[in-house]
Amino acid sequence: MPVTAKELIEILRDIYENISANKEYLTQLDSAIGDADHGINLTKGFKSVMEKIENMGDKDCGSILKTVGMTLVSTVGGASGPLYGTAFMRAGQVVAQKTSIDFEDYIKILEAALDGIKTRGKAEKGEKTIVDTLEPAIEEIKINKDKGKDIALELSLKAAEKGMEYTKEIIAKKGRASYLGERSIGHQDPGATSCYIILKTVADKILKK
Amino acid sequence: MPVTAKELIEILRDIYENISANKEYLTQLDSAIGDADHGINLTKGFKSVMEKIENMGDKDCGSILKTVGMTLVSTVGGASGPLYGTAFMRAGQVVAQKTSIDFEDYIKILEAALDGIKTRGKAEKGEKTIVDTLEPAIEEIKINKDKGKDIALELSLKAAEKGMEYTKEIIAKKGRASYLGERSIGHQDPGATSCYIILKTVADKILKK
Amino acid sequence: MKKLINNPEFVVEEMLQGMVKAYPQYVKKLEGYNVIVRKDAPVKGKVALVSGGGSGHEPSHAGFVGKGMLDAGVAGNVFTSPTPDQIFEAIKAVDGGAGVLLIIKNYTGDVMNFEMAGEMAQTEGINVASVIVNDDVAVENSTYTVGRRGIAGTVFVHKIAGAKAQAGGTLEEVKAVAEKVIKNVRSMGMALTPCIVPAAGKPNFTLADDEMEIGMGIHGEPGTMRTKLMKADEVVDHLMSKILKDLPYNSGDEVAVMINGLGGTPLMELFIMNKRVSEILDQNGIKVYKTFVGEYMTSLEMAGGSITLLKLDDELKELLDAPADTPAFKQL
Amino acid sequence: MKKLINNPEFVVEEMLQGMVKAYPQYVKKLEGYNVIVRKDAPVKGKVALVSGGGSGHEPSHAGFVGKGMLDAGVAGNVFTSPTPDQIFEAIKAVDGGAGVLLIIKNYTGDVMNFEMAGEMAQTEGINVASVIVNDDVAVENSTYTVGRRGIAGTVFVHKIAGAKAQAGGTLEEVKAVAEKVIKNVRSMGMALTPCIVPAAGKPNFTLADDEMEIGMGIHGEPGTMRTKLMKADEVVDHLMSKILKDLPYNSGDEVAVMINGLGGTPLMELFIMNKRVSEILDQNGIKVYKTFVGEYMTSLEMAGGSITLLKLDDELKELLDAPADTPAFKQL
Ligand SMILES: Nc1ncnc2c1ncn2[C@@H]1O[C@H](COP(=O)(O)OP(=O)(O)O)[C@@H](O)[C@H]1O
Ligand SMILES: Nc1ncnc2c1ncn2[C@@H]1O[C@H](COP(=O)(O)OP(=O)(O)O)[C@@H](O)[C@H]1O
Ligand SMILES: [Mg+2]
Ligand SMILES: [Mg+2]
Ligand SMILES: [Mg+2]
Ligand SMILES: [Mg+2]
Repeated sequence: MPVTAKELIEILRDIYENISANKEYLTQLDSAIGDADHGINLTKGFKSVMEKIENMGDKDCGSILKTVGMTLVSTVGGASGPLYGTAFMRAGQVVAQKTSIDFEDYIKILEAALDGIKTRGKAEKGEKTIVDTLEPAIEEIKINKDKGKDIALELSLKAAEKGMEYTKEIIAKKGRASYLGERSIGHQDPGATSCYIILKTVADKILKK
Repeated sequence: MPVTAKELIEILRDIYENISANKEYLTQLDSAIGDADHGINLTKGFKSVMEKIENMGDKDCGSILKTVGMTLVSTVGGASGPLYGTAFMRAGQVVAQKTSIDFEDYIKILEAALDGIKTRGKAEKGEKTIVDTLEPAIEEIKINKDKGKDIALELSLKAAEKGMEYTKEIIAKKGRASYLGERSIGHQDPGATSCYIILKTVADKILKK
Repeated sequence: MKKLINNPEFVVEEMLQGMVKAYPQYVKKLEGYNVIVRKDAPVKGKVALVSGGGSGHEPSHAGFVGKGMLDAGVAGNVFTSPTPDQIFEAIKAVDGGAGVLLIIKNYTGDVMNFEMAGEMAQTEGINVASVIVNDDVAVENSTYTVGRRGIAGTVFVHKIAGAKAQAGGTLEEVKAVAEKVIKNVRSMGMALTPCIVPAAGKPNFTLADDEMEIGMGIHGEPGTMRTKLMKADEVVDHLMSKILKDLPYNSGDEVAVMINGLGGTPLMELFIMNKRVSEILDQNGIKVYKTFVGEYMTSLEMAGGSITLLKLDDELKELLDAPADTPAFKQL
Repeated sequence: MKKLINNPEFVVEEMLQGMVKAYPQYVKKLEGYNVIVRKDAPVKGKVALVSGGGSGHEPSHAGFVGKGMLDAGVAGNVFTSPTPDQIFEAIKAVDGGAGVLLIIKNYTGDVMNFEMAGEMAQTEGINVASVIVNDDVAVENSTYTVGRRGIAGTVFVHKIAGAKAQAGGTLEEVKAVAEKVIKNVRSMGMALTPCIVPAAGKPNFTLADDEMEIGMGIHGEPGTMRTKLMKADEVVDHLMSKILKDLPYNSGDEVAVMINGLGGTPLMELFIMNKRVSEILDQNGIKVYKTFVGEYMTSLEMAGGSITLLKLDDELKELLDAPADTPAFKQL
């Protein structure tokens, strides 16, 4: 770190590729407790994102992230479109005008994203959603940030993974899966999973630097 | 001969039983080139007929046959209802007020029935219908009537059977089967078959006397 | 057989009861008969219109009973023509003294049963006329056969003759305009799946998973060809080519279009069909005056649809546009 | 997959094009958006109504665009909520200065996308309000969950709020009456077969030949129970028992009834359902004010249906009876 605008675009390309590589997997998770479109919708969304930001290397990070958010909102649809879209738009506000993102920025970005998702979706931890991955990740990164970015990132990612896996054990209270009630137990949440994929992609890239 | 009103009712009961015994067969013939209801519809019709005429033994033959016709018309439906219904109503007119039917009457009955069917259905011989059984039967009974009723009836029945079997070889020009065009070839006509069953039932009874 | 029914034997009776319960503002049922008539029948001095046929084609025909369309709909058993006594009762119930027009789809059974009913009514002094609808171009017409089947185009006859009667037309005039519609209306359909007659309990024909039948009739009568599944545009191209050249419809003509679903086809697919229909008409210089998309003449739950074109003149346009208020066809 | 389509990717676009070609007298399409608006939009001084959701529920919602009902219908991909930009365009296109009411079915995706669009419109100075329809009693309501789904009852909201707007009601008044409908409307459905989302190419769930699912949602969401096939009367008894006790509806109440087909169910079966519904209401001393039988909120070609009851007062009756002229809902 810091991450330049060009590097940010590379990270976003990695996100697109990893989501795309997990398209079937995410869709399959969604077919168990939703409507079998999560991987399809997100892949479509991040593909559009790449088309929009490809040549934004000379723009500030705020503009890039805002474009990501707006593109997701207008292409993904369903529940995850507005949620991830809001998350990225809020992230963009945090680094408005900035040409690079440092570690402190990154933590603020995560916080703004979570805040956006919770405001939009009104979900709390433990309701089997994206929040179950993102919130523990943020808690852990904040607790450990004095240990250095690498350790903090690794611990954060572990917490995210644990949160994602915990969604198997709980009843869905938000989103389409909530209609299943008890029957949602035993299935991992697709949104919690895609969120982990995104966080891991970012961490991998930053850790390599 | 002559056939009394009571005997006429017995003949009609035999017709009901023979049609009923051939219900599946007639329906199956209709399923190949029609809508698979001929045996079902006729059985239903003659069953209602029996309920209506059971106690008409003290009535004249004309009234009985007219009741048969009207009952068939109002219960069979489809194409064969009006056709057989008209045939029996016309037959009733031939023997109006009469308490018995002799051989000359029977020939007139057949002629009136055929005329009724042809007027109603506008079919000619060779169009794969009831007419293909009934018309040859009448021609033959008339040609041979001087040889005595037994011989005439037997020759007539043979002609009816031949006519029925000939329907396998021709294209339907009337009724539902006509939509099949060439594809109707190779299938025996259900109406021609039910007509043969009826003629045979009558002949069997008269010959036994 | 997956159906929301109670007993295959009583589907028609129960359906009619449910219909009368739904639409008491429009219709009533003749006690003891499977006949639905206008609530205010007989309408004095108005020519009355009676149609009907086998059940399973809902909303045809009882759904079109009401102001500006039919006075009575007679419901036979599923896919079986109603008997003359039922039709006769309908005629008697709706005759308002100005005569009764029977609108008959061209099937041997229907024609004979309606004709007999007409004769019965004539002997009681009711003035009866009839027309026979034969709009299905899938069946080759010839003087030697029974001719074409009557399908969805029948609904245009109901609408236009109904408007003429409502406007005070005489029996002769109403019959004449009905015949004008018949002369100018052509249809053709296709099916993706069969349907199940409740009493039979099994499909009335079979189609493989990758097959469809072009030109199929509304009782599953065979069509002109059985083919591999085609795209909607290809299907429409084929149906339209048959329809357009039959009348024929020419550049400069104005038409009413009906895209009719057979029961199991989603509205989405009917609209996709209509997109192509409108393109083809456009290419041929034929102007669309009005379009109707929906279920008008169905075959129980059969998947598929039909296209109907009615060539219009000023008289037909005016009558087509006249208001109608029936359960299944409303026009303000 | 047996469908009359061309390309699964373009079904929504082609459907909307076919729809606009069919009904130019009612609607137009916003160029570049999957949005259908009233032909005369924006109607100056009238509160505008915008609804929408995933496609596949036709005629919902674009079929209800017209005088006395909606001003715009926004069509997402099949079973997928439309995105905020689409909804935002709809809002801008129909705002006649008196504000816009968003009628949203209660699905997380719909709620969030419509809310975002509403916020976008607010920042442009358009007065936007919204209501959320949640009539499906199959889903247990609880403060901890997202609550009930919105299904066919939504159409009553369109009708009644639409009549209020047409009559000159303010945004507040239109919203208030929409909420009154929502408070008084309850529905529940069931399915005999699944449906196939074109892009997926295979059924969205499976049901054995002798199984049905009670309480199923309009996207195939699970219901309250999966059972062996039951008779129509038994199915209706079960749905009605859930619906009646939920509000509850009491003796002396007057209701509007909607028997809604899911797409693959013949009208015959819907009428058979209505027969039983009317019997049950009768037994409970509940008066049927008006009944609607047909396809209003479908699930592509899914076989099944839903029952909706709306408890009426004088205001709701008057608005329900007001004229409406849209492709799929007409009232004289
Ligand atoms: N209110 C909410 N807050 C946070 N996440 C949510 C909420 N509702 C749903 N989600 C997430 O969205 C995911 C489903 O996304 P997606 O399949 O794209 O949308 P849809 O359910 O509309 O098809 C769920 O797995 C869940 O993680
Ligand atoms: N115009 C006609 N004249 C004589 N017989 C006819 C005519 N049309 C049909 N039929 C006879 O009716 C039979 C079919 O009867 P049925 O199955 O009861 O009626 P539908 O075809 O209405 O179901 C045919 O096999 C044929 O013999
Ligand atoms: Mg999903
Ligand atoms: Mg038959
Ligand atoms: Mg028949
Ligand atoms: Mg979805």
